Amino acid sequence: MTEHVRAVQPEPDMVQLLTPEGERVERADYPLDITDEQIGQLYRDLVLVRRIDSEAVALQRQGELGLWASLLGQEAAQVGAGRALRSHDMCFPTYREHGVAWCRQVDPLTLLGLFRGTSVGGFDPYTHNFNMYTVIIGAQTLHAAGYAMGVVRDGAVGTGDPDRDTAVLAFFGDGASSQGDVNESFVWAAAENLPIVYVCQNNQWAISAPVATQSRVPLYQRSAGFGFPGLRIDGNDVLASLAVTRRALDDARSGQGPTLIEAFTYRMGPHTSSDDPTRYRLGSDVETWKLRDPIARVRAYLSRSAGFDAEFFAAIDEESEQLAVHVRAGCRALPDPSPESLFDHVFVELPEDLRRQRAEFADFVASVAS
Amino acid sequence: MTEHVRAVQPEPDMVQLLTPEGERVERADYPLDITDEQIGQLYRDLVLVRRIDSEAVALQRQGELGLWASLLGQEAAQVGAGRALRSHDMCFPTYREHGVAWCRQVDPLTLLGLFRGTSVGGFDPYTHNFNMYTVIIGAQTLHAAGYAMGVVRDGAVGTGDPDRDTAVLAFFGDGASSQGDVNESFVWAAAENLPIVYVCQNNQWAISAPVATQSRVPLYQRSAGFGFPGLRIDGNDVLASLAVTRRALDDARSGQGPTLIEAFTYRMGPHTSSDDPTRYRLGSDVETWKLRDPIARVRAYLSRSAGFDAEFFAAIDEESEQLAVHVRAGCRALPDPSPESLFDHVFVELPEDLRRQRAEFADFVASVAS
Amino acid sequence: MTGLSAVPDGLTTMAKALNAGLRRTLEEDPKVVIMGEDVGKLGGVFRITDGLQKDFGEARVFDTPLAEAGIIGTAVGLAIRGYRPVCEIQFDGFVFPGFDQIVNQVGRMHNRSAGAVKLPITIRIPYGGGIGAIEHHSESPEAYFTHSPGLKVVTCATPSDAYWMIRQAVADDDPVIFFEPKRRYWSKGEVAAQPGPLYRARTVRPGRDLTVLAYGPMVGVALEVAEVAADEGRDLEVIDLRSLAPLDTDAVIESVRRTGHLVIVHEAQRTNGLGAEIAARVQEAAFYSLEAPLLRVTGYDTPYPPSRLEEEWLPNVDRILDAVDRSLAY
Amino acid sequence: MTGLSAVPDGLTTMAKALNAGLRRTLEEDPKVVIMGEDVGKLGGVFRITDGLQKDFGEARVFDTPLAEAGIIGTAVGLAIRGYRPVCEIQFDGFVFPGFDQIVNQVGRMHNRSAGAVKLPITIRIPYGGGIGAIEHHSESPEAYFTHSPGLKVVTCATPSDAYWMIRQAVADDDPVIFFEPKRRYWSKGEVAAQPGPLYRARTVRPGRDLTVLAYGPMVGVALEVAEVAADEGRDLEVIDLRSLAPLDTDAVIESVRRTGHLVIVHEAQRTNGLGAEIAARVQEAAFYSLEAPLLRVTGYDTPYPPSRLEEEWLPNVDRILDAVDRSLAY
Ligand SMILES: Cc1ncc(C[n+]2csc(CCOP(=O)(O)OP(=O)(O)O)c2C)c(N)n1
Ligand SMILES: Cc1ncc(C[n+]2csc(CCOP(=O)(O)OP(=O)(O)O)c2C)c(N)n1
Ligand SMILES: [Mg+2]
Ligand SMILES: [Mg+2]
Repeated sequence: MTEHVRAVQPEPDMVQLLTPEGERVERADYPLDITDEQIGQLYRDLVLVRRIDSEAVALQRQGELGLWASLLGQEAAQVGAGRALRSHDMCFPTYREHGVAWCRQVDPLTLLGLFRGTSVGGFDPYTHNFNMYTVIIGAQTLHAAGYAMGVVRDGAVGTGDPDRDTAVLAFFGDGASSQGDVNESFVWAAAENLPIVYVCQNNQWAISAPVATQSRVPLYQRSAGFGFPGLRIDGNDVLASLAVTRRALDDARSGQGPTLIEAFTYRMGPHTSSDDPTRYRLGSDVETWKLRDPIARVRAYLSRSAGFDAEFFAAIDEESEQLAVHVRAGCRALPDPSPESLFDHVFVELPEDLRRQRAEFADFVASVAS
Repeated sequence: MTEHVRAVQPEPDMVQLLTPEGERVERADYPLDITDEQIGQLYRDLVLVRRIDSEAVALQRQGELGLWASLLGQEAAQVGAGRALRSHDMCFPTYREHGVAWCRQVDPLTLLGLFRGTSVGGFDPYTHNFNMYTVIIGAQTLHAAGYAMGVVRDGAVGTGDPDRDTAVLAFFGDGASSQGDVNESFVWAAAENLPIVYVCQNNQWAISAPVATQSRVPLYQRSAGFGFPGLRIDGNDVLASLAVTRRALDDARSGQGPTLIEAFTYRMGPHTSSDDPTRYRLGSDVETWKLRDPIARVRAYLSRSAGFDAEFFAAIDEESEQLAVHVRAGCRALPDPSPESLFDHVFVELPEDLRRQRAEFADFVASVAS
Repeated sequence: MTGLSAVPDGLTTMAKALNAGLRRTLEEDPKVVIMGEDVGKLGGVFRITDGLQKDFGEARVFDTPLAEAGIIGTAVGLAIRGYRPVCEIQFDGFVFPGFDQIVNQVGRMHNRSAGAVKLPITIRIPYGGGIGAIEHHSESPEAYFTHSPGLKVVTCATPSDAYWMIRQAVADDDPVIFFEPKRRYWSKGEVAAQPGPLYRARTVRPGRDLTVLAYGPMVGVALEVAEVAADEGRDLEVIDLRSLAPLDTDAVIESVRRTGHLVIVHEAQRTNGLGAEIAARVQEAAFYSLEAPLLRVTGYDTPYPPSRLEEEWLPNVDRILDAVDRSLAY
Repeated sequence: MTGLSAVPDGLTTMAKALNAGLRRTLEEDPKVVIMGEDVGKLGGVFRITDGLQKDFGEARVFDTPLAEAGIIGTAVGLAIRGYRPVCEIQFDGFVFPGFDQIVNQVGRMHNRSAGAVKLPITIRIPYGGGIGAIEHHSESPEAYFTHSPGLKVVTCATPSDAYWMIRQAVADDDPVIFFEPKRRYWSKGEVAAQPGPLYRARTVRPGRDLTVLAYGPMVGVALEVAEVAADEGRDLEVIDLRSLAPLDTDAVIESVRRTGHLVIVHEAQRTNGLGAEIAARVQEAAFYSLEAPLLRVTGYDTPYPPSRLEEEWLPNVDRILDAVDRSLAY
C-alpha cells in the first residue's frame, strides 16, 4: 500500500542551534541572546526532567503507577518550549509534557496522581497557566484556539505591553496531526489570526504507527495551506526549541498570528509502560537517535566550550537525587481519594437527583461497613 | 476581528480556457482535445441543468418542494467535472450537485424526491456510480476516500487498462473545508496515495458566511500541506473544469494520487429556498458575477467563433421546454411513500423487536381508519 | 439596572422571547459571547440571534468557521479564559460532529480540574420535527446528553419559559444543553414577570385520572389531548418536564401516586429515549400506586422519515389518546 | 472448506477466541478487511489482531491514520465499494470523534439508499472498567448506540460467545457495534462447537426466586452473586443479554413472569442506560407478574472515577446482592 509514499525526512533547513556534538550554530533568523549560565539552567531542567521521568518509569514497574507515558528523548523540545513561555502565557499539553509541566512549576507529584489513579487530571490550570493533561488526542488544540480567542477579546494582543500581551502554546503529536480537531484548530487560528503557537512533537511514532502512516510530507508543511507559517526544528536541541518558540510566541503576542513548530525528535522508550516497541520497530533506530541525545550535547557544550566544571554537574546530580526522593516518597504517599468524592465536582452545585444518588451510595457503603 | 485577515482572491494563475467574453485560451499544461460539437453538447448540458434548477425553484415556490438548493451560477463547475468522469468512476456529491447528477444520468425527479420529502436520499448509487446526496457537511469526503481505498485493493489503479482503472470524484464546498472530516479525508488520500479528485466549489458563501470566515488563503492551497497538489480553476468556465478534472482523474487512475481542484465560482441565488441573502450580501457582487455567467460565454463562443446558428440554440430551448414539462409534471406525480414503508430498509432484515413495533403501528393505523 | 432591556410585553413568539432573553444576557454580563454558524449578520437560520451582532459587535456575536467540533472546542477554551459562551448548533442533526467535545470535554472539565475550572457554556439546539424538513433537520437527540455525566439538559415549551430559561441557562455556571422546539418558534404567548426554578418540572394542567408527561414540542400536543379527553369525561393531568437533566421526577411521581396512570410522550426514538428513564424511575418510586404499566408514545425506532411521512412517525393526538385509552382500560 | 482454521480447542482466552474468530472471517471472505489504530504489526493494544497482518497482508489488515471519524468514514466508503470492514476503536472513550459518522452515516445509509447500499461494517470496541486505567479508557457507551436507529449492538461475556459472535457479526450485512469486555479478555473458557443465534439473550443459570439480567463484563459478576445467594438459600436466575440492539427481551420477560423480581446490572451510568429501556419494556410486558419494582445496579451518574475509586463505582457482588435483598424484601 505504501510504495508511492515518500518517507518523512529531516528537512535540510531544520533549525539547529546546537549540534549533537555540542557546537553552537549561529542563525541570523533565530538569534539567541543567552548566557552560558542560562544554558546551564537549561541543562539542569533537562537533567531533572529526565530524572522525574525515570523515577516514574521505575514507580510504574513497582506497581505504584497504573501507567506512565515517558518523555525520554523529548526533553529538549519540551524544556526549550516551556522556558520560552512567559508566566502569563497559557499552555495546553497532551499527556506527555512532563518537561513543560516542570517549567511551569507543576509539582511532579500532581502529574503522578493521574497515572496512579488518585485523580482524573487534578490540577488547577490557573495556578500555573498550564492546562490539565488531555488524553483524547487533539482535543486540547481547540481549547487552545478558544482560549486565544478570549485573549484577543481581552485586548491582550499587540498592545506592546509585555505584561499584557499574551500567547497560547498548544502541544500535539505526530499522530494527532491526523485528527479533525487539530486541523479545525488550524482553521480557527488562521481565520481569526490567533495568538497561538503549535508545537508538534514529531517523535516519529504514534504508538506503533510510524509518522508515514499519517503523512507523506513533513508535518511542518501542514500549516501553510491553512494560511500560517510552519517550520521544523531539531527537537533534540534545547536552544533551537527555545529560540524558535520564543520568536513564535513574540509574533503571536504582537498580533502576527499563529505558527506551527514541528520539533523533530524521537520517542526513545515505549509509547507508555503498557507498550512493547520491539513488536514494531528496530533497535538500531533507537541507537541512531541515542547519538542525538538532547542532554549529552548541552553537557558537551558546557564543559568543552563554556568551562563548566565537575562541581557544577555534581551539584545538579545531587539535586536530582533529592528530587528522586521527593518523587518516590511523594508518590507512595499520595492519598487515595475518599469514596464520597465520587460525586464531587460533577457540577458546581450537586443537583437534587445526584444528591439522592450520593445518599444511596453512602447508605450502601455504611451498610457494607457495618 | 478580521483586520488581519486577507480576503481570498482569485489567483493570477487560475486556470481559464474560455474567457467570460467567449474567447478560447490555450494552456500547454491543460491541453483540451475537444471539438466544437462537443462544446455544443456541454452547452446543452449547461442549459438543461439550469432549466432543471429553475423549475425546481419554481416548484418550491408553489409549495411542491419543501426546500431546494439552487446551483445557479455553478453549472460550469459541475458539468465540466461531471463530463470528465468515466462511467465506472465513482462520484460523491453534496446536496447541490444537480449538474453532476445530470451528467451521471440521474433523473431529476429522483433528486426532487429528497426535497419534496418523499424519500430520504432515494437512489441506488450503483446504477449511476453516483452516491446519494449528503447533507452532513463534509461526511461524504471520507466515504470517497474509503471507496478509493477499495479501488486500490481491487487493483483498479495504474494498470493502464482504461476500462479498469478507476477514480473517485468528491465534491465539497468552501464552508465544508473547515470540517474535520474533509481534512481527515485529505490525510487519508495523501497517506495512502488514493485515486481521488476533490472538487471544492468555492461559491464564496457558506450560507451567510463569506469564504474569509473559513480561510484567509485560497482554498486550493490547503492540499499541499497534506502532500498533494491543488489548483484553482475558473469555476464558471466549463472547459477549464472539464480539462483540469479530466487530467486530475487521469492522474488518479494511473496511480499518481489525489488532486484538489478549487472551482472559483459564485452562488448566484440564495443558499436554499429558505434563505434570504439580502440580509448579508450586496446585490452588486451578484451583478459583477453575472458578467462571468457560465452559459453566456459558451453561447458567445459557439455563435461567434464556431458558427453555431439559431437553429442549434432553438433546438436546445425546445428540449429544455420538454424537460421542464417532465420535471413539473413528474414532481407533482411523485408518489407519497406508504406509511408502512417507515420500517423498510432500516435493516437488511427487520429484527423481531422492530417487527413488533411495525405491527403496533399497523394496528394503530387500522384502528384510526376504522 | 438601567440600560437593561425589559421582559417582553404582550404576546410574544418563542423566537422573539429567546432573542430577548439572549439580548438580556449580553447586556448583563460582558463575558457572554454568542457563536455559531450564521449567528451574525443573518441572525441565525431561525433569526434567534437577529440584531445581536449589530448591537453588541463582532467580538461578542460572531460567525464561526463551519465545524461543530471547532465551535464546541473553542467554546471550552473561551470558558477557560473566563468567557460565558452560548453556542448555536444550527440543527439537531449537526450536533454529532461536536459530540466528542461535548461528552468528553464539556461534561468533564469541571470534574477533572477538581472544581478549578468552570465551564458556563450553553449549547442551543433547535430540535424536533414537524416542519417538513429534509433529513438530519428533525432529530431529537436529547437522550444522548441526559446519559452523559456533567451536562444539564433543558427544553422549553412556551415563550415565557423560552425567555426565562435561556437567561437562567446562560447564567448557570455548569454547561447546559438547551433544546429549542423549532416547530414552536412561531407560537405565541405572554412572558411571565418572574421566572420559575430552572430545574423543575411544572404541572401545566391538573387532573385526576391519568398523568401525561411531555416536554418541548410535545407539551402543546399533550394539552390538546387533555382537551379532547375532557370531552370524553376524562380528567388528565399534564406535566411539562422542562429539565431533562437533572431529571425532576418529584412532580411526576407525586402525580402518578394520585392518578395511577402515566403516559410519557416524546418525539425521539423510543428505545433508550428519555421515556425509558422516566418509566424506570417512576415504577421504582410509585410501584404500589400503579394501576397500569407506564406507557410511552414516541417516535419509532427508525431513522426520521421523509417529511411526507413525518406526521405518521411523530406522536400525535390520536396516538396519545390511544395510549390513554389503553392505560385506563388496563 | 479446506484451509479454514478450526474452532479453538480446549481452554481459550477471550482475546485468543476473538483473534481466531477474526482470522476465520478473513479466511472465509476475501472482502473482509481489518482496520484501525495499531491493528497491524502491533496486533492492537490488546493483541486481538495479533498475527493477522502477517498472515493476510497489509492490504487486508492495516493501520490507519489516527482519527476515528476517518476510520469509520472510510469504512463506509469501503463498504460501498463492496468490502466488509472490521474497525477497531482502541478504547471505548475514543469512539466519540467517530460518533457522527456512526450515527448519521453508518446507521442510515441502507435506509437512505432504499436498500440499495448495504454496510456490513463491524465496529469493535473494547469497553468497560476494572483494569486500573486512566480516564477515557473505562467507559461503557453502549446506550448511545442502542438509541440510534439502524445499528445492531452486541456484547460477549465468554470466549465461546466471543468467537462465534464476532464471526456472526462480521457476516451480518447490517452494521454491528461489537462491544468487547476488556477486563474479561484474559478469562478462559471452552469454545462451543456450534454457535447460538446472535441476536438472542441466553439464560446462563436457571433459578426461581429472582432474575438477574447482565451483559458483557457483568455476567461473571452476576453468576458470582447467584453463587453467594444460593448459599443463603436463594435461587437466582441469571440471563446474559448478549444482544443489546435488537433488544431481546423475550427471555427476560418470560423469566420475570416466573420469578416476579428483576435486577438489571450494567457498568454504564444509570440515567438513560440500557437498564432504563429494559425496565421500561419489562414493566409493560410483565406488569401483573411483578412482585417488586425492577431495580438497577449500575455505574453512578458521574464521570468514570480515577482508578483508585473504580471498585466503588462499578457494580459489584455486594451492591448486586443488596439490590437482590431489597427486591426480595419488597
Ligand atoms: C481520540 C483518541 N484516539 C486514540 C487514542 C489512543 N492513543 C493514545 S496515544 C496515541 C498515539 C498518539 O500519537 P502522537 O500524537 O504521535 O503522540 P505521542 O504519543 O507520540 O506523544 C493513541 C492512538 C486516544 N488517546 N484518543
Ligand atoms: C455538519 C453540518 N453542519 C451544518 C450544516 C448546515 N449547513 C448546511 S449547508 C451549510 C453551508 C455549506 O457551505 P458550503 O460548504 O460552502 O457549501 P454550499 O452550500 O455553498 O454549496 C451549512 C452550514 C450541515 N448541513 N451539516
Ligand atoms: Mg508521536
Ligand atoms: Mg459555499
